[in-house]
Amino acid sequence: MFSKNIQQKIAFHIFRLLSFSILGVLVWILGFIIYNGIQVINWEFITAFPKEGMTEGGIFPAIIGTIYLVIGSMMFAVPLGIMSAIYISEYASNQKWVKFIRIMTNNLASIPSIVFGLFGMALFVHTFGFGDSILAGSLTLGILIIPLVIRTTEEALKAVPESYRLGSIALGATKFQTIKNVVFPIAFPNIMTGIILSVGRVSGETAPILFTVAAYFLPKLPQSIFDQAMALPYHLYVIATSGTDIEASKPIAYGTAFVLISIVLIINLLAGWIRRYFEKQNPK
Amino acid sequence: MKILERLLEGMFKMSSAITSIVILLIIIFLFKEGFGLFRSPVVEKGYGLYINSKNPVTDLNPTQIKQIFDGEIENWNEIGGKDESIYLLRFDEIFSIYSDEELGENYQFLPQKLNNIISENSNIIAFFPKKFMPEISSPTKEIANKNIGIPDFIYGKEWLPTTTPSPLFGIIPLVLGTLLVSFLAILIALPFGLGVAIYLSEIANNKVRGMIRPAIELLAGIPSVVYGFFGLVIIVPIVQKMGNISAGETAFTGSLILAIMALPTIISISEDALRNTPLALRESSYALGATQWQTIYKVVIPFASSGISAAIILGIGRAIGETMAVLMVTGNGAVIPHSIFESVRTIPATIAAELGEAPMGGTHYQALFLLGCVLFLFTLVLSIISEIISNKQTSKSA
Amino acid sequence: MMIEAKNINFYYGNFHALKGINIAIPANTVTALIGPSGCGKSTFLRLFNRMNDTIENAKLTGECLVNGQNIYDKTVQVDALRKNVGMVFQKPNPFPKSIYENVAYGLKVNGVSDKKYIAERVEQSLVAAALWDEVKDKLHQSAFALSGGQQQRLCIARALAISPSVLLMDEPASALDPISTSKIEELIHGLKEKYTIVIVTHNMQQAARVSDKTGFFMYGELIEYSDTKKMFLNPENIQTQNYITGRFG
Amino acid sequence: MKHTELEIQELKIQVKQMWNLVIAQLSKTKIALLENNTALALEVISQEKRVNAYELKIESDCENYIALYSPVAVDLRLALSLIKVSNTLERIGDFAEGIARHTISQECKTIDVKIIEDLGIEKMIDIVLEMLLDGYIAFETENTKLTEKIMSLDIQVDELYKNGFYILAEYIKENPLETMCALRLIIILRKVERIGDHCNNIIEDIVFYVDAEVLKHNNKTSLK
Repeated sequence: MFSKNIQQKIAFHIFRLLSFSILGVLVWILGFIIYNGIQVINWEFITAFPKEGMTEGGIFPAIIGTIYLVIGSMMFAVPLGIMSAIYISEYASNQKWVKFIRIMTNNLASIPSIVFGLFGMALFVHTFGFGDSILAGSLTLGILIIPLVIRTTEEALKAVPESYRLGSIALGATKFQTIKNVVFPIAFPNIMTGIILSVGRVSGETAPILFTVAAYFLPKLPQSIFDQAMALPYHLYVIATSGTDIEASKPIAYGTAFVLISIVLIINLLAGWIRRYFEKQNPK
Repeated sequence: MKILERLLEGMFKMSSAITSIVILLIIIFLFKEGFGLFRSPVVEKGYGLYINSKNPVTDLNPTQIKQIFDGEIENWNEIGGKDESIYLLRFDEIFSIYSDEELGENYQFLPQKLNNIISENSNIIAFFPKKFMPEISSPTKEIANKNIGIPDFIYGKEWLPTTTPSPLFGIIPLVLGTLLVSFLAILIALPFGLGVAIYLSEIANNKVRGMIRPAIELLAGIPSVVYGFFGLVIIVPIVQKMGNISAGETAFTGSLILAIMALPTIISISEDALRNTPLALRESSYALGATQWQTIYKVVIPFASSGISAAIILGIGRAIGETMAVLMVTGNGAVIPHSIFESVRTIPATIAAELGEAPMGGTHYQALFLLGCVLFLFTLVLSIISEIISNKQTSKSA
Repeated sequence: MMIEAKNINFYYGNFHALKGINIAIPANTVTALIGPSGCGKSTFLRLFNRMNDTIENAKLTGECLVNGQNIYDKTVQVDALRKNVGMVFQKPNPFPKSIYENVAYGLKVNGVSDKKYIAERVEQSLVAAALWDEVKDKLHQSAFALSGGQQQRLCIARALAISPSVLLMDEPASALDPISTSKIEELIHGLKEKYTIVIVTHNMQQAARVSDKTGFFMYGELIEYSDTKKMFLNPENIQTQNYITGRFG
Repeated sequence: MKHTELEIQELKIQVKQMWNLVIAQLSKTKIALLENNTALALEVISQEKRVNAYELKIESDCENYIALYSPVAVDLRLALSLIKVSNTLERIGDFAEGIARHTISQECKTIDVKIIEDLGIEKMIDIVLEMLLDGYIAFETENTKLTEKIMSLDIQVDELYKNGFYILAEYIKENPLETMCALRLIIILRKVERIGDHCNNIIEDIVFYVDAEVLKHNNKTSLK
């Protein structure tokens, strides 16, 4: 048997190795996509329509479609999510009700995204008759990220020290004034970070849009919210697995993956930057 | 002023109810569509299976029908009939027996010709649209077209949603595929994730932590379709070469990708749990002469065990529900897997792959919704379990 | 009498936190409430700007009068009451805004929009809180840039800005170092000309130093209430004596 | 200025006022004695009540100060020495009153003026007055450099007192009829000598307050 100090050394070295191999995995994935993708990326790739059965041209409509979906889902999920979080953490006095909502929110968060796709298809596409459309897709994605928005907002609100609320109330401010003037502004950077992270989530989700909005190929940009749209993740999926000529469209797939990864990277950097910026503004 | 406050509070309350309403709606829609399956007949709507009335067989279950039409069952005695070989008559074969003139311009003679065939062949089984069988007369007998039963779904060993005359919706291969891929993924991810969590929470200095944490966040942020793409282009060929198999799209490949995807969840939740171990506990262990490592595995890990279990369960939940990456790298063979180097198909991948082709409202469509229900229940149970476990953890720390 | 309590009983659920309290506090005095932890002194203090309202299962009987009016009367608006009865908390809790915004906050939420008036009040309040000279050149910097003691004086200034007549202080110096503490005490001493101050403190010496009258609480009861000098030289009640001499328990 | 400091100042002012009063009492007593001024003596007696009142007031203020402000270090020494100083000053006041009462009694009017001169009573009272004043200055300036001077003055007073004994013994032998009055003079001498001792105590208290040193019962010559 080794002495306890040598045991410790061995164990710690293994853990260190594991941890750095995580970095390795990340570098591998990113490196692979960036290395291959950067060779494809140019102005035309970003601004042109696909050509020749997706083996040439660009991914412009997919980018636009993803932007529409992000905006649409955020317009739906952000106000609702923030308001529910405010209710849960600031107003709700009935603990049972809060508990119920929290369980529901947690469960909603754990539901697989494909189930949201099914649900969106049944409710928005068929029952509401929106058809495969940006509206149906945005609503589905919106529902998907509501739990995320609620949770991050709630955590941000919870991180605001109780003493601020007391301080404000003691000065004769009403509950809403306290939330509006003190609690929300303090929590805002964290809420913002949460929202940005959910933008990342929305722009990468494929399963929920498979049957609610995504189109394989559209010759023109969507004209209204009732039109179908192309979307980046779906585009990557189809050209990687079921394009007309998978080998020929591989560069397009690399390029699309590169754009997707860039969105994720930018969003992570942005979120980190916002966090740090506001931390510097308000030390402590 | 007062009224405004009330109004706002009401608004907030309303929106907080939204999530609950959504869950309710999800349940309603999934189950409504899904359970429609059990109200659908085994044989496709509008079609019927017909046999000679002298044949003692009265009903067949979906598997038997499928086996008959696949030629796996060739004699009636295998399914409780007389010792006669089975004569299969599909709808299109009638046109090779009779010429178009014989059948009439609008196929008005078709029902009669069918009657003739069935009465002439006592060993026949015919699959025809009901409209050509206007009356069930003496020589012809329709096999009772029961609704698809719950056991057919739960115990069915085959998933063949598009075969005629009766598709098979057995979820066992899908469930096994899902569980195999998920558990294998967790098996790979767990030692890895736990090690990293321990390193981050107990050993690493702030600089290293500041490097690895963002990496993990980034890993969590990469869209699953990108993982799928990466798996397809990189991991699949590697597995193919290593395993020396014809196709690299296997359960193992899927597990590898899922393991990477589940890592961030496992790491961050178990790290939180480890970190929550009170300083006093650690210090008292140090004070007794334990090394840091002894303290970690004798004090910190046991204390954080329920948090770590919650992490594992959430990781499984994530893996079970993951769609795109799995869809792209597991090969999607809907058969009961016998080894990890075989192609498998998971529940979410099945939904994603097939829903596009399933006609709305049909049995296939309903079956896919039912799969959605199963998935929903799986994750619901897992999330409730992890909730219970993590509640235990918080009450311990309090 | 500025503040009066008449036969106050207060319950947290089944726990009888305050038992039949009667007290009358004259205007422009400093009254210290002392007693062991959990004796109810903070609970009692918070009754007077209804900070206990949000506690579930709490029950109050008896009358709390401020300026002769029962503040638990249905006609009393809580926000208006809190404007008149300011409060300073144990830990300095400035909002993460600028110094100026902190002091102006109470005015703004109470509907004051005249910029000039706000600026005047901010200056007056900071002067009254003996902070003006230290911060006048950095009014628009974050309040967190101030030291703990300065932050607490800022919180006092914030409370003063809305011109309360009563100032409740819940252990205002317990989180501060001795120098900051003595500055706060000086401030309290100076403020009593204009305000009626009730201060809860764990520190008996502090109570002795700053107050004119002292109330001693134990187990939810007001054991003794008299002039501070008398309390500390010759307390009437043996329990008070045991507590202030440290023989308690 | 902080309000704790204000409290201290208030205390000090009261003590100084008392001090001044006692000095005035002693000066008046001296004049009344030497000039046989009954009116002045009566004034001294009536003023004695004020001295007593000062003592009570200072004592209770010091008690409050200690109770409320829990002073430590120099503040504590000040409060403690002020209580003692006010006690001592009151005693000095008592002696002055005693001397004044002697003046009023008028029984010894016939005594030879010369003997009073021989005894040096005036000089003795002047010395104790100087001691009292020096003590006051020491307190006022919080400076103890006068300590040695005060102590040596006390020795002078003691010398004069001892001398006075012999002179009076001679005097009684020569004028047996005046024995009664001579004995009274002894008492006056004794009182003045006690005042000197008390002044000594005061400076000791001040040294305790300012330098935190205890001089009491030390060998006085060992000082510095």
